[in-house]
Amino acid sequence: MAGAPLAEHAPAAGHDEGHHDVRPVRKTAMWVFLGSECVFFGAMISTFLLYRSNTNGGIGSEIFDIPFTSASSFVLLMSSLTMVLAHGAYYGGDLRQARVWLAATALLGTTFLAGQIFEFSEFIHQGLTLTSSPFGSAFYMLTGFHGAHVAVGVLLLGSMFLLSLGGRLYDDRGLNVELVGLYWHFVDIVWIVIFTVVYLLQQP
Amino acid sequence: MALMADTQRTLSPGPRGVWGWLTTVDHKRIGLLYAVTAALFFFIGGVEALLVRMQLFQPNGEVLSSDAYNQLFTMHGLTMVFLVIMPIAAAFTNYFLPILVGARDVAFPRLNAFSYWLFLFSGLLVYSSFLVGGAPDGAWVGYAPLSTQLEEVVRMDFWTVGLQLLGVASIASSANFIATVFTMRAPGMTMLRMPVFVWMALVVAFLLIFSLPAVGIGLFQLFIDRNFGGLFYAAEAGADPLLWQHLFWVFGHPEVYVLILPAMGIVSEVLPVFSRKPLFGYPFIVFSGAAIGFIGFGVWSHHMFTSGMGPIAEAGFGVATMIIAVPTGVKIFNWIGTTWGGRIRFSTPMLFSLGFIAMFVIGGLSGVTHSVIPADTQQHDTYYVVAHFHYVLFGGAVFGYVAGVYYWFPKWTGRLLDESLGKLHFWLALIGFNLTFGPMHILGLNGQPRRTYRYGENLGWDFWNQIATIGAFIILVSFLVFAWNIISSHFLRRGRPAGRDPWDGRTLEWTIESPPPVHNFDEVPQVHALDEFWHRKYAEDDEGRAVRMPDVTGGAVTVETDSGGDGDAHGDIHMPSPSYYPALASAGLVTMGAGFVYLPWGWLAVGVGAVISMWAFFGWSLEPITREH
Amino acid sequence: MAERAHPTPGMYWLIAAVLAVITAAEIAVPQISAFDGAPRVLLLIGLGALKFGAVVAFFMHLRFDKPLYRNLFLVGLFGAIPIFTVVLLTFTAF
Amino acid sequence: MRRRVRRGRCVYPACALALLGVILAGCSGSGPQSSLEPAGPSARDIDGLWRLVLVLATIVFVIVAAGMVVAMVRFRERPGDTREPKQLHGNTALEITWTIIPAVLLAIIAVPTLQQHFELRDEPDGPRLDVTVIGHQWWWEFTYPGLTDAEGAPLTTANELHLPAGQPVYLTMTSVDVIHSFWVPPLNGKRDVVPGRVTNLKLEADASVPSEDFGFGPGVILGQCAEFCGLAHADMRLRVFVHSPADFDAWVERQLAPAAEPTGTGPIATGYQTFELVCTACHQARVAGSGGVERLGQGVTVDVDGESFDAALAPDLTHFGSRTTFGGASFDATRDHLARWLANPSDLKPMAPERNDIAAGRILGMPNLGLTTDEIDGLVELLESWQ
Ligand code: HEA
Ligand code: HEA
Ligand code: HEC
Ligand code: CUA
Ligand SMILES: [Cu+2]
Repeated sequence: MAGAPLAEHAPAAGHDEGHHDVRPVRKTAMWVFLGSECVFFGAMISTFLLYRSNTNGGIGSEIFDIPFTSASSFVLLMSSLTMVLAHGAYYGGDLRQARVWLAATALLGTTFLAGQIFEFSEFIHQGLTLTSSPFGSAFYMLTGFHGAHVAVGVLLLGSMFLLSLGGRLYDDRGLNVELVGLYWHFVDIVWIVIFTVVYLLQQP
Repeated sequence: MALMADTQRTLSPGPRGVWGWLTTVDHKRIGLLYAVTAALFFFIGGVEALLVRMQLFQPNGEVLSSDAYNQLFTMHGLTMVFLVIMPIAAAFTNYFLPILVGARDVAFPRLNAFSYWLFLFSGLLVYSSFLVGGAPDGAWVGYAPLSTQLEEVVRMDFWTVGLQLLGVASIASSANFIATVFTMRAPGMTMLRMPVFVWMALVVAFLLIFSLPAVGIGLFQLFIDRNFGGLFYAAEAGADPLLWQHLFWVFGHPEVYVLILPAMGIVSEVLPVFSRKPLFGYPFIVFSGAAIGFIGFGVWSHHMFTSGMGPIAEAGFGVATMIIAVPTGVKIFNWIGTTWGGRIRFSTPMLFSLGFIAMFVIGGLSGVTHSVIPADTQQHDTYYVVAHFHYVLFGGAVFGYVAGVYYWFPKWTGRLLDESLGKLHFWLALIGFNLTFGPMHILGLNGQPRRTYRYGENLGWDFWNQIATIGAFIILVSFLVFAWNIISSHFLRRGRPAGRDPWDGRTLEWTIESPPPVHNFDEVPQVHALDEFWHRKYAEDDEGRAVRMPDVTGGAVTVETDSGGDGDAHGDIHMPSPSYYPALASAGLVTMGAGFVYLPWGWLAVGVGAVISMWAFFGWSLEPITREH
Repeated sequence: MAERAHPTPGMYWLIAAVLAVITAAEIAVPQISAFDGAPRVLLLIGLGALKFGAVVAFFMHLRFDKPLYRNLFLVGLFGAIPIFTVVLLTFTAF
Repeated sequence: MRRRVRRGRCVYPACALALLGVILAGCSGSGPQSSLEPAGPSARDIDGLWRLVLVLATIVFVIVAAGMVVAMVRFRERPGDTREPKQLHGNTALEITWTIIPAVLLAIIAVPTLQQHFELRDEPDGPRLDVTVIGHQWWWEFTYPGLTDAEGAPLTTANELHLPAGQPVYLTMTSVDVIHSFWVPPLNGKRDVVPGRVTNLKLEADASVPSEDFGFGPGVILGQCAEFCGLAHADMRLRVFVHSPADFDAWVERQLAPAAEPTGTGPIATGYQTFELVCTACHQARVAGSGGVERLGQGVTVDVDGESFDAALAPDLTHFGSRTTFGGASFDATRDHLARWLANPSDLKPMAPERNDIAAGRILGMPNLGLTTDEIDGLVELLESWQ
C-alpha cells in the first residue's frame, strides 16, 4: 500500500518510556553552549584587535610581561591535563584519585587567577586602566571576562570536589565531571587564543 | 474565580493554583504562559504604537512631547520584537515541538521554566522604567554614542540590562530545543520526517545561539562605557562608534529571521491541512529555511549602507542580501504549489496563512529594494523602511502566528474559535494593516524620516499620515474581535468542542486528546512517515489520490488505553516534578539586573540577587529530576 | 555506551608534553629575528591553532565522541571566525 | 458555503490595492523633500535605478499573486465537493526553475546596482566646490574652506546651505557628538555624519530646481537629519538654496563681509552689549567696529583621523539676519519666533541645555538665559540687522 511507507530504523536516541539516556542530552547542550561561547569571545577578541593600537596617547601593548604571562598560561594549560585525568579516573571508577586531580585542577586555576590579579594590579599601577584608552577597555574586558570564566570553573570544580566527598558524583559515571571538564578545557583553549593574539602577536 | 479554576483544568492538567503555574515544568503550561504573556505585551506594544500614530496624525502634532515620543517608539519596537514575537514563537515551540517529535517534554524541563521566568521578569524590569523616571529612549537599536551619551539618566541601562537578560533566556531555551530535537525524537522520527515547524524552530535556535553572544558583548561594552567610564565608543578617545552597529546587526539581522521562520513553519503546517495535500517540495522548504538562516549571518551590514563603510564592503553586503531572496522565493513558490490542485478550505487559519504569503512577498520585495544600495541611501531611516519591516513583521510574522493560534487553539483548550469572528478579524486586520503601512512607502520616498516626533507643514505628508493612523485603529478593532473570540470560546465556553482532530490534521499532535495529557503520549509513538497521522488515516489509490482507510484510529496507532486521562493510570511514566528553583533563579538574576541599573548603590541588590540565584542554582542541581506520580 | 573508548592517561600525558613543547616554541619565535614580520604572525597563529586543536581533539574527546558534538562546536567556531574577520576588514581593508 | 468562496476570492483585490499604493508612490512623488523628484544628477540616477527595480518587483508580485488567485479560485472547496486531491509531493524540475529565474532576475538588478553604486561613491573629478559639514545636536554647521575673508577665515553658516547650480560640490563631514545623517533627498541619498570618522558626499544641483512652489520660495530644497540623534532629531532640518553662479558669488561676498558693530544708543546697542556679554560664551560673530574686524566667541578644534576640523559650539550669528530660518531650519526667522526663542529656546525646540558643559565643549542646546524683554528686543533688533 503506497500510503504507508515503512522504514524500520529509529534514530539513535529515545527508546523506552521517557527514560532517556541523559548523557547525550546534556552533552549536546554543553557543546551547543560552547559553540555559542565561541561567538561571545570572538566578539571580544575582535574588539581588542580593532583597538589594539588605540592607546589614546597612553600605554599600549609594550606593557606586557611575556615571561610572566607565559608562565601563567602554562599553568592553565597544565590544568587541562589534571582535569582530563580527573575525568579519566572517574570514568575508570577510581574516585579517590579523581578527587586528587580535581583538587589539583582547582588549585592550578586559582594560581592562574592569582597571576591575573597580580598582572592587573601591576598594569593599573603603571597607568593602564579600563578608562585610560580603548585599548585598555578592550584588554581588561577580554581578559576580565576570561578570568570570570576561570573563576566560575573553579567554583564548579570546588562544588564537584565537595560533592565527591559524599560520593554523590559517582552514579552517572562522572557525567557532571565530564561536563565541567568540557567547560574547563574550553576556558583553556580560549586562553590559548588570547595568549597568541593579545600577548604574543602584539610584541614589537 | 470559578472561571480561573476551570481554566486551569481545561488549559492544562497538573497542579492547580498560582503555585502550580509558578512551579510548573510542563512544556505545555510553559508554552501557554509564553502565549498569554506575549498577548499582554502585544496589547501594550500596540497601545504605544497607537499613541505614536496619534501624535503623527497631523503636522506639528501635540499629543506627545519629543521625550515621551522617543520613549514610546523605542519601547514599541523593543516590546514587539523581544516581548511579543519572540515569546509567541517560543509559545508554539514549547507547546508543540516536543509533541511533534513524539517526546514527552523538552530535554531540560526546569531550564525551560527558567527561560520563561527570566523572560517575564526581564520584561517587567524594562517596563518598570516607566515608573522611575522614564523608559529607554535611544531606539531599539541603541546606536552608540547616543546610547552612551544619555548618561545622566538610567533609562538606557534598563535597555542594556533588560536585553542582556532576555538574551540569556533565549540562549537557554535554544540550547534546550536543540538538545530536544537531536536526542529526544520518537523512534522512527528521522530528521527528514520532522514537521517543517520543528525544522524552523531548530534553525531559529541555532540563529539565536550563534548571534546573541555578539550583541551580548556589545551590550556589556555599552554598559561599561555608561557606568564604569569605558571608552569602547568614545570617539574623542579614538574609538569607533561603528563597532556597535556591527555587533548589533551581526545579531540583529539573524534576529529578523528568528522572528519570521517559526511563522513560516506554521504556515507550512497549515497549508497542507487545508489543501488536503502534502507540503509541496518538503525537502526544498526545509533546506531553503536552513539556507536562509545560514546566509542570514552574512548580510548584517545592509543596515549600514549609509554609515560610512567603504564602497567595496557595501557592494559585498548588497549582493549577499539579494541572494537571500532566492531561498525565500523557493518557499513561496512551494507554498503555492501546495495549494495547487488541492481542495482548499478557507477556514481562518488558512486565510491568515494566505494573507501571510501575500503580505510577506510585498515586504520581502521592498527588502530587495533596500538591497539596491543607491536606492537604500534614499530609503534608509525613512518610513519606507518602517513600511518594509511592518510588512514582514506584521503582515508576515503576526499573521503567521495568528494563523497558528486559530489552528492550534482547539488543541490548547479543547474548543474551536468561532469562524465568523475569525473571518471578521482577518478582513479587518488585512484592510487595517494595508491602510496603516501601505502609505508609509509613499511617505518614506517623499522624505519623511523615521523616529521623528513631528513634521512640518507643506511637505506633502499630511494625507498619508492620516490614513496610516486610521488604519492603525482598524487594526485595534480587529484584534479586539480576536480577543473577544478567545474569551467567548474558552472562558465563556461557547466554542464548539473540538475533539482530537478538528481539521483532519496530518501530524502527531492531532492523535492525542485536546488538551493533551501531562505526559502527551500514553505510549511513545512509532513513526513511519512524514505526516505520520495522515498516513494512518489515508492510503492512496492508483492515481495517487487520498483514500480514507476504514479504521480511523486503526493500525499501529497510539493505543488508546486511557479512560479518565489522569496520571495515576500510568504509574510507570515518570514526569519531571514541579520545582520553584527556576523561577527563583531567574528572580535572583533579575534582581541583580535591577541592581546594575542603579549603580553604585545597586551593588546591594546585585549581591542579594547573586545570593538568591546561587541558592536556587544549587538547589536546582541537587534536586532529583523526577518524582513518581 | 554512547562514545568510543577513551584514550589512556598515558596519552594525556603525552599530549600535555606536546603542548608544553609548542608553548616553548611560541615563546621562542618572537625572539628569533629571522621570523620577523609575516612569518612570525603565521607561525604563532599556526602553533596556537595546533594547541587549540590538540586540547579540543584529545582532552575534550572530540575525536572520539559523537560527530554531532563536533559539528555543533565547529559551526560556532567556523561561524564566528569569518564573521568577525569581515567585521574587522570593514574597518581597515575596504 | 457560497459566501465563503466569494470571500476567498477577494483576498486579492485587497492585496492588489496595497500594491497599487506602492506603484502610486512611484509616480505620485511630490514635495520639497521628496526623493522622487530629483533635482540633481545623483538623485536622478538613483531614481532611475529605483524605478527599474520597482518594475521588476511588481512583475514578481503579479506572478506570485496570479498563482495564488488561480489556485484559490480553481481549487477551492465547492459545496458537496468530496473529491480527494492527488497527493503530489514535489517536482524537481519546477524547483530548479523557480530557483534559477529569481536568481537571474537578481543578477539583472545587481549589475546596474553595483555600477551606480561605485559611480555615486566616486569623488567628482574636475573643479568642485568643497564644503565642510559638521553635525551638532541639533543643527548643521557649514564651512566653505575654499572661500575665505581677508583674515583667511572661511565662510561659515548654519542650517542653510547655499550652492551654485550645475557645479559639483563635495562634502566632507564629521560630527562633534553623536551620529547624524546628512540628507537632501532631491540631490542625493543620505550619508551618516559620524564622530571620529570623516565621510563624504557629492552633490550637484540642477540649474532649474523643481518649478513647483511648495511655499518655501524658489530654488529651495529641503533636507533633514536622518539618523536618530536624540531629543530634537525631528527638528534638525536643513535647507539648500540653489543659485545661479553669479548670484552665488554675490551671496559669498556678502557673507564674507563682517557684521557691523552698532553705534550710538538705543535697543540695538543694549542688544549688542548683551550679545558680547552673554551670547559669545557659545556663539561666534565677526564684527567690524572702530578697531577693525573683531572675532567674538570661540570654537573648538576636533581631530578626526589625522584631519583637523574647526567647529563652533553654537551657530555663527554674523549673518543671522540673512537666514530665512533658524533652530535647525525648523522655524521661520520671524521676529516673533526669534523673541520666543530668546525668551526660552526649549519652548520652541526640545533640547537638553541642562547637560551643557561649555568648558568641555559639550553643548546640547541653548539654555534659557533669563533675558529681560528689553534685552530680547535689543537682541532681535541686532540680529535682524546683521544681514
Ligand atoms: C521578519 C522580519 C524581516 C524579514 C523576513 C526581512 C527580510 C528582508 N529584509 Fe528586512 N528588515 C527588518 C525585518 C525583516 N526583514 C527590520 C525589522 C528592519 C529594520 C530594522 C531597523 O532599522 O529598525 C529591516 C531592514 C532591512 C534593511 C535595511 C534598510 C535600511 O535601514 O536602510 C534591508 C536592506 O537590505 C533589508 C532587506 C531585507 C531583505 C532583502 C529581506 C529578504 O529576506 C526578503 C526575501 C523575500 C522576498 C524577496 C519575497 C519572496 C521572493 C520571491 C517571490 C522570489 C522572487 C523574488 C525576486 C526575484 C526579487 N531589511
Ligand atoms: C512585530 C513587530 C511590530 C509590530 C506588530 C508593530 C505594530 C505596529 N507598529 Fe511598529 N515598529 C516595530 C515593530 C512592530 N510594530 C519596530 C521594530 C519599530 C522600530 C522602532 C525603532 O525605530 O526603534 C517600529 C516602529 C514603528 C513606527 C515608527 C516610529 C518612528 O520611527 O517614529 C510606527 C509609526 O507609525 C509604528 C506603528 C505601528 C503600528 C500602528 C502597529 C500596529 O499594527 C499595532 C496594532 C496592535 C494593536 C493595536 C494591539 C491590539 C491588541 C489587542 C487589542 C490585544 C489582543 C489580544 C490578543 C492577541 C489575545 N511602528
Ligand atoms: C550655552 C550656549 C549658548 C548661549 C550662551 C547662547 N546660545 Fe544661542 N544657541 C546655542 C545653541 C546650541 C544653538 C543651536 C540650537 C539648535 O538649533 O539646536 C543656538 C541657537 C541660536 C540661534 C539660532 C541660530 C540658527 O541659525 O539656527 C540664535 C538666533 C541664538 N542662538 C541666539 C542667541 C543669543 C542672542 C544669545 C545670547 C543672549 C545666545 N544665543 C546664547 C547655544 C547658546
Ligand atoms: Cu541629527 Cu538626527
Ligand atoms: Cu537585515
